[in-house]
Amino acid sequence: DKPQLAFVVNAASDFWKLAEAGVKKAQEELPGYDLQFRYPVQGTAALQNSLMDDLVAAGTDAIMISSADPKNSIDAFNKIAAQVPLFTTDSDAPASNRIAYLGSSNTAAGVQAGEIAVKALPDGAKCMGFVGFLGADNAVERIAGFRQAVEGKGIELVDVRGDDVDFGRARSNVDDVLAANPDINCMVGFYSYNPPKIYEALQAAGKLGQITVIAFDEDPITLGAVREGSFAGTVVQDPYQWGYQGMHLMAKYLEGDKSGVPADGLIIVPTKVIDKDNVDAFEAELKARIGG
Amino acid sequence: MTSAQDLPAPLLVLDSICKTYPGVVALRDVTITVMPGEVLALIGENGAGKSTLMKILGGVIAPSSGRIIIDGLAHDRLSVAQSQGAGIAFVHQELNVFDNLDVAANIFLGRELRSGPFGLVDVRAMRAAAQPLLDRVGARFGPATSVAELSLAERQLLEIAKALSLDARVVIMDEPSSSLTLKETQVLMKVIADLKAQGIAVIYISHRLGEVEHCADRVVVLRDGQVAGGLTRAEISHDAMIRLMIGRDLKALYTPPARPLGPVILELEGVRNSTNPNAAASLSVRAGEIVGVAGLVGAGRTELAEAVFGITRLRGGSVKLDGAPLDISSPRSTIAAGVYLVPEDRKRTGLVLESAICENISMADLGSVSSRGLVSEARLHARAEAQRTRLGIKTADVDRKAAELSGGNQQKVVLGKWLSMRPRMIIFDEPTRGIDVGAKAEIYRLMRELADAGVGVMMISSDMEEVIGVSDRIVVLREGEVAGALDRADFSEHNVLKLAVGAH
Amino acid sequence: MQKKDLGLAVLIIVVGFVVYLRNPLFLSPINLANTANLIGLFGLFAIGQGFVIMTGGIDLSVGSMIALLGVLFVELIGKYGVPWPLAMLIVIAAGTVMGLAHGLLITKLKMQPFVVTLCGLLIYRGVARGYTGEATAGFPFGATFPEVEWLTIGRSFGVPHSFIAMLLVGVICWVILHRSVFGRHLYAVGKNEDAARYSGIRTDAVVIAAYVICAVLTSIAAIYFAMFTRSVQPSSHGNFYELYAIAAAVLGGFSLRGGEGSIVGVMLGALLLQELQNLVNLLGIPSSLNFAVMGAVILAGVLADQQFTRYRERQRARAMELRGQDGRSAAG
Amino acid sequence: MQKKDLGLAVLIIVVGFVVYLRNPLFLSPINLANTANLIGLFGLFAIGQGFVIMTGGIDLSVGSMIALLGVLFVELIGKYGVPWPLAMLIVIAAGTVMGLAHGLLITKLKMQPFVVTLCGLLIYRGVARGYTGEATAGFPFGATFPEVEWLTIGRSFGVPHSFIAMLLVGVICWVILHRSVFGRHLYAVGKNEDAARYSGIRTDAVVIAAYVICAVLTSIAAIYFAMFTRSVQPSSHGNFYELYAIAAAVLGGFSLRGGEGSIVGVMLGALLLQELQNLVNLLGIPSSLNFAVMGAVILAGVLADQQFTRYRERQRARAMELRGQDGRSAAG
Ligand SMILES: Nc1ncnc2c1ncn2[C@@H]1O[C@H](COP(=O)(O)OP(=O)(O)OP(=O)(O)O)[C@@H](O)[C@H]1O
Ligand SMILES: Nc1ncnc2c1ncn2[C@@H]1O[C@H](COP(=O)(O)OP(=O)(O)OP(=O)(O)O)[C@@H](O)[C@H]1O
Ligand SMILES: [Mg+2]
Ligand SMILES: [Mg+2]
Repeated sequence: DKPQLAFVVNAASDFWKLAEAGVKKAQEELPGYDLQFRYPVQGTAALQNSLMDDLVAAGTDAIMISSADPKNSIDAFNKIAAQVPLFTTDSDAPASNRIAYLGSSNTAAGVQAGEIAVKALPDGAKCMGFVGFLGADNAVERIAGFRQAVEGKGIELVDVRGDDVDFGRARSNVDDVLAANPDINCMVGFYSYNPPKIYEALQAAGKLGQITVIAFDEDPITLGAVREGSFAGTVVQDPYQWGYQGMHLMAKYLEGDKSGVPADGLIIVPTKVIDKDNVDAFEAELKARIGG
Repeated sequence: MTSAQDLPAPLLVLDSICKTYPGVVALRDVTITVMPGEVLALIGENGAGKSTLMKILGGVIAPSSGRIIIDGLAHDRLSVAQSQGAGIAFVHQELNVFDNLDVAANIFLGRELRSGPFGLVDVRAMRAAAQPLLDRVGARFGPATSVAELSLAERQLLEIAKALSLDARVVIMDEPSSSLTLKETQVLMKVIADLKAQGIAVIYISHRLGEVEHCADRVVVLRDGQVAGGLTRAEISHDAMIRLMIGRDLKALYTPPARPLGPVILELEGVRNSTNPNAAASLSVRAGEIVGVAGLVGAGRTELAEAVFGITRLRGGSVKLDGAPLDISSPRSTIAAGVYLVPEDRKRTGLVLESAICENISMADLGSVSSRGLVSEARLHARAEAQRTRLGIKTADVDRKAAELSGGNQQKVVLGKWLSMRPRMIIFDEPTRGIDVGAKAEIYRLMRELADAGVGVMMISSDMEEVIGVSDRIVVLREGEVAGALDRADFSEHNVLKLAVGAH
Repeated sequence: MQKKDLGLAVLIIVVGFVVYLRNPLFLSPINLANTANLIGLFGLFAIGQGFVIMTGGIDLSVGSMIALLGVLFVELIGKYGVPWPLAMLIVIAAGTVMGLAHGLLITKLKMQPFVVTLCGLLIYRGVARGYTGEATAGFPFGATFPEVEWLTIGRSFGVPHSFIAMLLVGVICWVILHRSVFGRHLYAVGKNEDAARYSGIRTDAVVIAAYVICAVLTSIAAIYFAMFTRSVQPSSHGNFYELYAIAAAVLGGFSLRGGEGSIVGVMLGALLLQELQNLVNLLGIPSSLNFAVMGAVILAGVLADQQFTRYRERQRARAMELRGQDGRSAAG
Repeated sequence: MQKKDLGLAVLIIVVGFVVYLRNPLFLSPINLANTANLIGLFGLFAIGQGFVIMTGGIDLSVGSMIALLGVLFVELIGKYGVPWPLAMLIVIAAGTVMGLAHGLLITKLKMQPFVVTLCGLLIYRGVARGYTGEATAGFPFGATFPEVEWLTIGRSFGVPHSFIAMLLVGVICWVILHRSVFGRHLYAVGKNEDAARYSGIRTDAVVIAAYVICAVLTSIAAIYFAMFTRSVQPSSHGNFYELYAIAAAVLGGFSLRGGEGSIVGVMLGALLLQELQNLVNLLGIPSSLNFAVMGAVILAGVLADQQFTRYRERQRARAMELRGQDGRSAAG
């Protein structure tokens, strides 16, 4: 049997479709391996950890995981790491026995978003944030990064509204803020689906362009809005590379080639700011990857 | 089959009907003919199969074999719609009324009057059409009344009114009078006579043989799922019917007390209830006597019994047992004191129908068949078997569900529950509702035995024959008040009724 | 309007007034319109749920149906370019089939409604997730469907069309439930199915019809939701919506034992739930407390309503008593 | 073991055998131990749910209780350094209070169980989220609690202690439900509450006890879950677990109308659900289809069981009929 490599993500989301494309690409180049891309039934650490248990039991040889709750999954990670090589992606658990982390820094991404805001709002502003899970690590880090970057620049992130990844609520949260807080002149969408909901709500209220929007990730609506000039910009990670490089990394590691793992165990794939100037090039690249 | 050529063609024939349930053969080769315009009484002991046979005719259940011939057309089975379509109306033994709808909606359920372009329900027309039907059965409630507010007897009147509303050629009445008092029963007799006069046939099932004697043209007797015989108008008599039903003669109902009256056991002083909050009832029951409680429908007898038993709150007055105040805060406390109630509605409050017979018998006293909180199956069964033998409960075994028993046998299970404990005072609310004569006599004998053993016995009954035949003293309630009491010497239907109706 | 509905209406007004005092923007046209839109969306399938609850059943599958049918609708018009009227027909037909399946399994195979629709909840969501491979089904940027959008997210005189749709559906359903023969039969079946059968009612047909009505209204709601969110994430879209629908019905006076409830009630129930959601955002209460506020108000509301009903009954009894005494003294 | 349970056991074995054929690792000790652990965790509160369903009620709040009590436990021992036995007592006491509250609202204030526990679902989760401010409650790095860990996630001879705990609880509950006076009263109340009251059973006390038992078992499960995940994310921890519990009970032969069911049944139900989850992962079926597989198997299982029972009854009836005819011909 071929060795099996698994990529386990934290929840179902379009974002991971890109990583899946990267994994597919890697599969073409790694015919000697059987690559799997797994979604958990729900986005909880408990389910992810038992999914990993089952994968190991079913004979998987190496796992790369984006944990929903890495800080508190150290023991579960160590249990897995004792049996097969374990890598983290998206969010790290440096205290565990994982081999390496491959991904971007959410704090850095937050800072980049803050910088977009500073550039677009030289006169200061009152911002409202929107996110799926307020308590999730990536949300906490992005929010912190954003706050750090706008500190002392007259820009204030007044509040962040959570919606539990319910798109209906994501939309009505924006509607309600538009109704209840007329002083808000800047909005930040922290999860990939938040900016499109902001876009739709602003469009319905006829306020496109009046409120500065800073986005995360590369939803087609987000990119469209950036191109149109309705959004100031978006910060994108590169999940395609996580999937692509991650699989190669694990395959090499299993073959005994450990050169891909740096001393500090951190392989950072930098996040990029996409604005009106580079959006077309970026979108073309995306299309090529998913199409291919 | 039928010999007479000169008779008109039969309206319907139930031909060689068989019906088996898991564990029971309910009907075996039963053949019955019904002529237009006749009143056919169907009688038999509990569990003889009367209701089952009628349910087959009403399309509610399918026979295992046999044919139903209507107007010369044979069917293997009927649906409810077919049955109604053939002009068969059915007053069910179990009340099938809907307490979330009003009276008129109940009467016309399934055959609503419509109006308007969309065929919507015409509430006004239905209420108007319902009123004469209610008048015919002597109901004192209007068509717009919510059924939730009706008493059991009133619901029975409603069921009869509903059957009248069908344009029927045959009306089946399965114990229509079981909750009715004399006055309503008289109205019912008149209704039957009217139907007959219009050429409508009536199949009348009752355990009140007086009624049967009064109204039937012909009697068919079922015993153990088979036809035991028939009686023509001329042959109908109490004794003849009883002989066919149970295969022997029956002694007189009344047995005098075997001992002189003892001290007062239960004493009610100015008891007030919420339905008639201004009326206070006072009465007492002494050791050795059977106190009958009579009254019209809705006189407040059930309410009184339930209040004494701790089900509903009293609004005033006091209840004493053996001279000491009785704790009536809950059934649990009254049961602990030895005061038991055999409730009026055994399906709802008397039995857990889905539980086994043996479970039901020990339901109120599991403590005594268990040790350290764990139930002993052996003792549970022994206790049930003892009651089954003592009361003659007809069942294959005591592990069967109570739901599978006939009405009379169900009532015996309720009695078995209390008799297996230590009664000090038992209140029987309509104890023989829907029970055959054989079982009735048994129950009367049991009541007398209890009274003779010094247990207080109070019997609420709407069956005049029973009240007069069994009691040592009759207390009549009217609108929650004691209208008067009669001693044995003054017993007569006339006197009871006079008190019940009020001397206006 | 029944008395029970009146109590709910009072609660809604009281809550609304309190919110208004703390933030007058609550009654601003824009906020009212936003909330009305959501009331419309949720009201649509809550009414459907009402029919099922009336039979003494329950439909747990509505959230998953909204996800699956939402995916279907978005894919049909967005990806396959099916004309929108046809797409709507297909979605509603698919919903009808599901409702029919529920009804048949429950009546003909005598399965418990809870079990059947729990399986529906699992299967429909599973299919939606499997079909899309966990990807979000959405329209490309800039895609517009003027007619569908007018129908679903459009507004006339500031009133969202989803709200109008709910009112229309509400009126039709009111007539069906409270004035038609079918409605009577539904009440009867919900109260006592056996007895209804003895009365010659085709109880199975009535129950099946209730599930079909619920499914049809849910599929309409699915279209509205899909157009509102403009994209459907199959793993989270519509999660827990069955609980909203049931809560709306129960708040609106439906009994889960069947045979009780009114259309006005369930619409008011849906209204109250959305008012509560809106309140959290308007008063700037942390979103994390959203659930707690909603739970507390439902509990308090149902409790208050019940206590009030009891109090009124006691008052009535006392009044009767007094009248009785008068009557007596006059007679004496 | 009742006949109904036997059918379920057969289904479990058949499914297991099929999975084993496709992937022999299914029966590897490590996989069995992992699955047994999950069965233990879910079984614990599914048994509790069984008691509530027996009364004809339902407890929708268990998932949220597991989240709230999990947060409480983690904070108590992790943050406040409360000794673990005391922390467990506090958690179980808190659970008892919740169960008592449910029971009292349902019996004394006559509220519907669905409503009360739906509010519980909302409120408990809301409180958990509000209290933590949406942050995950977890232990500091390197914190160990050897005794608690041994009790909860430890193994003896390869058997997870959570599984052993469930078996123990199962045995105790079996005695309570099937052998004790309280158990009989529970069945009676579930089948006909009025008749039970007329027999002097303190029906209110019985119902309250059922909700308390459910809440206590759920709080024990909450501790096990918290130690298993070692952290509690208040917005998602325990989501939908009430549906698992109810599904396990229903699969195990409980009727939501009350008065029917067995402890062995609900444990087998919990087992089957976990077997299905495991199967999806082991056979490499896309996780997105997990729900669909689970739904399909529950549906098929319940259906097959029902059809089989009916078939057997018909056989019995036929046998009787034949005997009846024999009797007749002999007599004739
Ligand atoms: N659903 C059922 N399942 C099993 N047995 C049944 C069922 N219904 C009736 N039986 C049995 O069929 C027999 C006939 O019952 P039926 O109700 O017809 O008697 P009945 O003559 O109407 O008695 P009663 O005067 O007590 O009403 C009884 O032995 C009864 O136990
Ligand atoms: N559920 C109920 N709701 C409202 N009123 C009721 C209810 N049950 C009974 N009543 C009313 O209470 C009064 C007393 O009824 P109760 O049942 O005690 O009378 P009863 O003498 O036992 O007569 P019967 O049992 O023959 O109807 C009647 O007026 C009746 O209409
Ligand atoms: Mg009968
Ligand atoms: Mg009475």
